[in-house]
Amino acid sequence: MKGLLIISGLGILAMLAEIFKFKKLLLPLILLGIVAAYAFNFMEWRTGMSISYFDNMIAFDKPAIAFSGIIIATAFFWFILANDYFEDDSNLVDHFALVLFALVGALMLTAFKNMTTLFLGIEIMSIPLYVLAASKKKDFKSNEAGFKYLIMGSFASGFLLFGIALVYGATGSFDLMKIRMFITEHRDQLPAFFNVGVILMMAAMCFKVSAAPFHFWAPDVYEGSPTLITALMSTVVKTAAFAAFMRLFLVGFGAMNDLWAGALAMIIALSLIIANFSAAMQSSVKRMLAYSSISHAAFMLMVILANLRSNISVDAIIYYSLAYSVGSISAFGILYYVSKNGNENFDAFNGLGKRNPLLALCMTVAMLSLAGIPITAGFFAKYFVFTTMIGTPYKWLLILAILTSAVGVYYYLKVIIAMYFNKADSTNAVPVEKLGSLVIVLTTIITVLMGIAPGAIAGLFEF
Amino acid sequence: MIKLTALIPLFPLLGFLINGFFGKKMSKGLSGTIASVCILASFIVSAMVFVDLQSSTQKSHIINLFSWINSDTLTIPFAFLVDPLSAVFLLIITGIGFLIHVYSTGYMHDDEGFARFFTYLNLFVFFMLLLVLGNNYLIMFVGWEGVGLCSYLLIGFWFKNTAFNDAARKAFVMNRIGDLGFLLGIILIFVTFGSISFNEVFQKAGTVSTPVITSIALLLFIGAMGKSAQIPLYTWLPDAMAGPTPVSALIHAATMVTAGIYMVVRSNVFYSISEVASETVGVVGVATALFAATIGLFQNDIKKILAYSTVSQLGLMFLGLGVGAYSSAVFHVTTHAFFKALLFLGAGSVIHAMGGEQDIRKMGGLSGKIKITFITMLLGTIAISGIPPFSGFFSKDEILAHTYEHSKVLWLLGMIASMLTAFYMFRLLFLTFFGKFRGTHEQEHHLHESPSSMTVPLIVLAILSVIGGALGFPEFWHMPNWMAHHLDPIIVRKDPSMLSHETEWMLMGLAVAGALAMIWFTYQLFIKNRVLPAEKEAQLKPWQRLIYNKYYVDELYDAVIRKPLDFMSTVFHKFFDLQVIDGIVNGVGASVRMIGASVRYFQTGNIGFYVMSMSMGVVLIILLTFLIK
Amino acid sequence: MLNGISINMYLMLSTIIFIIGAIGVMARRNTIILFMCIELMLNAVNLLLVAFSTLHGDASGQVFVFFIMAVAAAEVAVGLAILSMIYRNVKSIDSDLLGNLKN
Amino acid sequence: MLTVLLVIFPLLAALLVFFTRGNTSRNIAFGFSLVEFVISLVALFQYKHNPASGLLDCNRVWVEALGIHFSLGIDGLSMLMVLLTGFLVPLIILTSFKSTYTNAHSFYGLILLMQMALMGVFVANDGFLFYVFWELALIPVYFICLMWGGENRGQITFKFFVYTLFGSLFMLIGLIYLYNHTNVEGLKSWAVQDLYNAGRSLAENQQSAVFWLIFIAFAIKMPVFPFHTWQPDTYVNAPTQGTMLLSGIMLKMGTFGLIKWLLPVVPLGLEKWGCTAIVLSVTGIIYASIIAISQKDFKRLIAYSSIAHVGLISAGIFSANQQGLQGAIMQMLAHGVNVVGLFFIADILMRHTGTREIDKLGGIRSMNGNFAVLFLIILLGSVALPLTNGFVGEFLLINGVYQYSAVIAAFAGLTVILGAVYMLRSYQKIMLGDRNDSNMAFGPLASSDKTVLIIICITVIAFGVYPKPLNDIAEQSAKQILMNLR
Amino acid sequence: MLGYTITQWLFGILSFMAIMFALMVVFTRNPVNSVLYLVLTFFCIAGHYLLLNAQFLAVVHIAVYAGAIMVLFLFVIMLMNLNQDAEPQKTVASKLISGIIGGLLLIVMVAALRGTQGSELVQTGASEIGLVKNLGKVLFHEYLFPFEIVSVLLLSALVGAIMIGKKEIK
Repeated sequence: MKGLLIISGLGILAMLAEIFKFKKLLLPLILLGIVAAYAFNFMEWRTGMSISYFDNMIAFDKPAIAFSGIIIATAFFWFILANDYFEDDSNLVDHFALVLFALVGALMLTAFKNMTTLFLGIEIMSIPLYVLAASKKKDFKSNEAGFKYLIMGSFASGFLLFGIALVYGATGSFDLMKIRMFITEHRDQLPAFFNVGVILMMAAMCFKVSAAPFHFWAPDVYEGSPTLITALMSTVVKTAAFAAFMRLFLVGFGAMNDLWAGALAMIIALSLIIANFSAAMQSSVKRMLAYSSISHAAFMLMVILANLRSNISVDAIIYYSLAYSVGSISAFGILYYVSKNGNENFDAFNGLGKRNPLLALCMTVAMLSLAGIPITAGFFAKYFVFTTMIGTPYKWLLILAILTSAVGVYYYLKVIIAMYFNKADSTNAVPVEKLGSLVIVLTTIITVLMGIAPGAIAGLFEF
Repeated sequence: MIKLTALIPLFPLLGFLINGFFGKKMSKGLSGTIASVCILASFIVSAMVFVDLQSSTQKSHIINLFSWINSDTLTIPFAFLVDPLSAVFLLIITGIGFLIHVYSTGYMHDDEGFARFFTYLNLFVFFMLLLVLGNNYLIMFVGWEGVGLCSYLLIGFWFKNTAFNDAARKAFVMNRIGDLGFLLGIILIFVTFGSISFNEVFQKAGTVSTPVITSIALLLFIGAMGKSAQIPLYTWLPDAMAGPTPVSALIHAATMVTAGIYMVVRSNVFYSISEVASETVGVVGVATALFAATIGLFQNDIKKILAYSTVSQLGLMFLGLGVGAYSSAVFHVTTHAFFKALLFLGAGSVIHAMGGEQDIRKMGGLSGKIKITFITMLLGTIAISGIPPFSGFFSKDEILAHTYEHSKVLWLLGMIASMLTAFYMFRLLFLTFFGKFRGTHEQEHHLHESPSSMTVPLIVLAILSVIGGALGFPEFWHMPNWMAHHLDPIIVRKDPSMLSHETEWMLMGLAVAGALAMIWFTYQLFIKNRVLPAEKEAQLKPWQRLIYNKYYVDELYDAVIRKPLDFMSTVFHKFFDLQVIDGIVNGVGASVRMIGASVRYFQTGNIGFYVMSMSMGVVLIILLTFLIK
Repeated sequence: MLNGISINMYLMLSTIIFIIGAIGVMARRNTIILFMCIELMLNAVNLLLVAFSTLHGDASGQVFVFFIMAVAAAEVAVGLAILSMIYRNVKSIDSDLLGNLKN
Repeated sequence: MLTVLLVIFPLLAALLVFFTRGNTSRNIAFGFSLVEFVISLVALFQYKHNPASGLLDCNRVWVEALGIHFSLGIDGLSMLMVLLTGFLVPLIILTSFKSTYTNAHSFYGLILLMQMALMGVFVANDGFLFYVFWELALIPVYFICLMWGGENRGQITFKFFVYTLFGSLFMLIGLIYLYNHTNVEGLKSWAVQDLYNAGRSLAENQQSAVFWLIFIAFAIKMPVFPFHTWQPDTYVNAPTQGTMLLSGIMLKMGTFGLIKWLLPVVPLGLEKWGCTAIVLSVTGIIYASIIAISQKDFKRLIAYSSIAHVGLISAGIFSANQQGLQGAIMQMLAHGVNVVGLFFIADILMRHTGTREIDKLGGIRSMNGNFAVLFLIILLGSVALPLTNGFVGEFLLINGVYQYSAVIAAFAGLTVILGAVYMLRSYQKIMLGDRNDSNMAFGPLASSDKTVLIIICITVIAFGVYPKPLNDIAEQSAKQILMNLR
Repeated sequence: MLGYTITQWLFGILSFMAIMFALMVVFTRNPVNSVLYLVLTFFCIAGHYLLLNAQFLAVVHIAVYAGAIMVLFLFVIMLMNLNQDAEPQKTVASKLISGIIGGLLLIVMVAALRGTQGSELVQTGASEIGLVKNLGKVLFHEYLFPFEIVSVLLLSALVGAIMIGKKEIK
């Protein structure tokens, strides 16, 4: 909770920076603030009991803290990456403010206990992102991205709200716990429109985590937005959305799983197929990563699906989102440096093995991790998913997952092949700014560490 | 002394190693001497072993060297077995081997691969000794394949000549076909008896059902077919004449090709139990004998003729085995080793004299020029044609007698075969040594007798092939049939000849008469009215042409086996592998692209469409969850 | 003074309006109208919420409506800003022009 | 402890090598690999004399929550495999002395990494650990092929990578499935023995499922017909050392896996599907041998021949009897050595004459007799002539298969003939006859090349004449495996 | 009248008008007109609020939507002077499809909603819940946190709008 307050405070501070002229100081301050937030977060973790605030509007229990920990850490890395991105930009502070506000929304999503906070969290997270996506004013792609995101986002939240309304109508409350209780008590005399409500909310959440068939915005928006914003979307936003999804459907509607599990399975299957197969066709790395993020979403959804039976999968999904966030932060970071000249296609990576071996190595690790190959974090992530899935009746999904992830290997390898095999058209080295490379190396190391000693993370959470 | 048996193969191995590693650096004389001396040494040792064996009452001695392959119940020691049979073969191999080594020192003298030649030759002797010494089938198999290898190396000795290499390869592969049969036989033996060492197996042989024994015997016989060039695996032997003549003499006449006979005699237990098997052996044998003999009639290459005669003689031996005349077969092996080696070496000497010419149409009237060769070869020819009292007569007669007793038909065929032998051998003799010289001039005044290193072995062999018959006089002459007695311990089923003396005499008479008739006929043909073999194939009558072309068997095999194999290979590779299987694999990749493309198509970029599909998604989900159930 | 309107009526009504809004978003090209249609959808939701809150006699439904309004306002503000930016760049607000990012 | 050293040492060595440059890295790598070989010899000594000593085993917790242990151990089978790896890697490095590679340091580093992974695969006693090493082994060789391979290495190595990875994912599922059925006083466990028990506790149809899940992975790795199509291209395109690693050692991962991780796990599945597997393998033997006959490129020919050999091995394994298993183990060793030798010969030909086209070559024997002899010996080893190392294995294998079914054995035996056909044919065309183009020269061998070839030839003959030392171990481990099967 | 209470009459009429105007919003070509129709729809909905005893909400509704948001819309439209009918339309086909999909959605949802205990009447008893006092209590008591956090939302909207809107400073 303190973390959340600190971050929102930082947002305000950022806006003051313009006025009181301490732009230069801003980034260090923000980083400090984030570290502080993380520290508080961690303390709350140590104290262990889950405290709920404002009669149960929001409560930081262990999963919430874990997720927000991931989000804050990612944000930390993101800001370091971002430091040279905006330095020429006049709207530095606005950007930072918006990102911080978005973070506030994300943190709310990890901890909401009430439909209100869910809804507000989503909007607080999204609206700044609409703007950020469109933030390259002169770049029409960026405009389009922002606009698409906005329109479809609001459309989706329309469905979300309708769902909330129906659920409210059926249960007479917005409070997650009350709803859960109500469901468990009068399971049989629930009106039919309650189910509709649940389904509509699932659709909306699927939109947020960009699962097919609600994924259409993702590739376009990811491609159109500035690279770093894309990085933000694919890490922070996704993690938050998943935290929300999990909380909503496992805590809120967990008792109703027979209602939505089947549909979710279908959604997962569709996402796996669409994402991997179209990713295989992309020529732009950024877009490829967008599709890959969809397929990873499908994997995480699998955990939610499986969670109905097994218990270890809460840390499974946390581990997964951590692995994914770390991996894609470094991937996008590298992409950001490689595509400085505006070329975001695979051939931008040609001969990177020679031009900048360090970047190439890190990218390799990132790709292997995303592809789920030992000894990287991604492998254990996939492994957890498999272990959780194998007990469920959805074994066919497992097989599908394997088939598609073989396809996945295909497009991740394309990058590696480009780096080590293809001749570079321009032999000039890729300049990397110090802090940036620091982040990339750090994330790489974390990826490998998580692959070697997953216990360090996986063992952490006992719920 | 018997304990020293291990030395017998050791000496040739030693020679092999010495020549192999230092042959290039040594002078030809030295390396030749070393090689010959090694063989001589092992000949002496085997002679001593032989004597010991004679004197000792115990007839089979096992010398264990080390345990070779163990797999729990299957234990294969590297062990030797000395018993009358192996003793005989030891003597033949080392003895004739030694003579041929000596001969080769002269014959190969101008060849730059001199050392290499003796290396191979020693290696061959080593493996041959392993073959006959082995105490179990697998050691025998080791020697078996080893000699195959050496024959491969020696046939392709002049490795620059592609035809020779092809011949060598053919020999090896055909042998391998046989070897597979042999190997499976061995395995079956193991599976049946739980062991593969001779004594145990033969003791248990009685306890096993006949069909199994039959299959064992047949599988083994396949091996024999390959090695001893029986139908259908005989075609490699004539081609094998590509090798240097001493090789033909040693490997492809005296020793290696008789390995099949050795093996059958060794496992005579099986054959005497299984009627079917022994019948097969006999029939195949006689068929080969006739077939090869007929081919021999029209050959013009001096070595080819001898080769076919070898095939047919081997056929005769198998006939003998088939009718259960094991000792006679071994007897014939021995005598055949004498005179066939003699003939080959003689032929070699002729070729030597003719400066490499092998076509008998280009020879003639050599009798005057190269006397020793002529006389020795004459003796050899008489011996092989079965004229008493030469060695060939006795061995052949013994076989035929047993055959007669066994079945008249086989006897008749065998008879014909041996008469044909007489014909083509004398044809060879007459065309080569009589009449007037038909070669070129430089050949004519190049003619000269070979050096003593070559002639001495000829003489020795000639003597042997004259008196060799003494090893086995017919019983009814009331003289000791030494061979029969000697091999007595290892042969289970003995059927003392039931024939009355009259019949025996009659058979002998017939045989001799037939042979003489043939000789007379040949004499008429080639000496009196100087008929010469046709220069060109075109002049032959169709049936002659058929025979002249060896019944087109090679072509047949080519069409039935080699070409289809190559064809299949190409088809499998080009079509099946690259198109079908790999096609499927790549097809997966292609389908990925296809699906990708089609899925991609939905990403139109149009907001309206996106929204539509989202709503459609909602519709579907709701349908899925409610209206379905 | 008033009584007796079954909740189903309100359900139907708001559903209908909601879907009209949705159809509008699908069917129109003028981006401003897209926004308006979304507003329509939100209003349908509001109506439903109010109806339910009266049904349950619980004010929180109506409170929620305030938040929806706030959010709607915010969205519209941002949306129109982006829209005007787009208009500045391409002198048009035709949604079908926004189709460069695809496949 | 010793086992850990076996695994860790190459890793450290690799890291060290990455920081060197040029020839030094080559020499250092060679030195390290020799040390590793010595270590494996020490392990052998330990195994022979006091196997009970804890030196050979190691068991530390890796991931507590998931029951994953870092547990290594050496039994007879893995001992032999370790020995093979330890013996081959120095040779392989030595073969590269005459060919220069760009970024040598990463090249040799990767080779050592590869060795680490291979060692791990062979000594892992924990299902999960096994899988991890299994995947790890893929990465270095992938890069070796990708960065130093031939013409269109791009998509070929790619195909190889995806294909094998695809297979191993199935294996992962199979293993996890087993893992979920383990129950050691209430806890799940990855320990090999527990997995065995879990597998045996399954019903037949479950076992069949697991059988296929796991078999696919190994079948692709070995490769068994019809999963083999990645192999020839990969072998041809990879750099020689890569090919040697692939064919000499990595291939054995598959067969090793069959023996240790498939047979004992699903006895019922084996009963049900073993026959199918054998038929596939034997089909592979004949199919590959026939294809090999018409190959133009010598390297490709060897590739196909290796498919044939592996087919025989797996057939022997699935026949699941003493002779079959023991033969398989022996043949794994022999094939490892011989195939490395053959590929090296292909490499030498390439270096001296600039081509591997069988038809373009010829008459080399007249130019370099020693080379011809060495070549011949290795060739004889690979056609399994008695008194060469190839024979022991092949005899036992055919023997084992025969006990399973005489007919199948007869077909499997065709390898004896066909092998001779294509091998001798290629030998004749390459070495014998007269040279095709007169200007083709074939100088004397470099000393390093000669050393390698001679060492290989010595092993070929030595272990053909006196296989006992290895054979005893193989016999023991085969017995143990059978014990596990019952 | 006709067995319907006045309320029901009002409800019927308001609903009818609301739906009509909503349709007009979607189907009129001229943006300005559809804005106006939208305003009318809002009025109808406000009427519904009144009907439901949500007086305060009704007022706020008019104020915010009709007063603020719609004016904003109009403002933008005028800014871009789009008030002509000749604006590009979607093809008939796509309109048709969207209609169909909308129809499907309607059918499905209605079908799904049908199963409700139909005759459950909207309680009119606690008529004071819609009053400011009451709402205020709820809002500042239970919903304090959302209320506060909305400020962040509005703030970010503000910042965003400005950032997007303002000219690049060269």
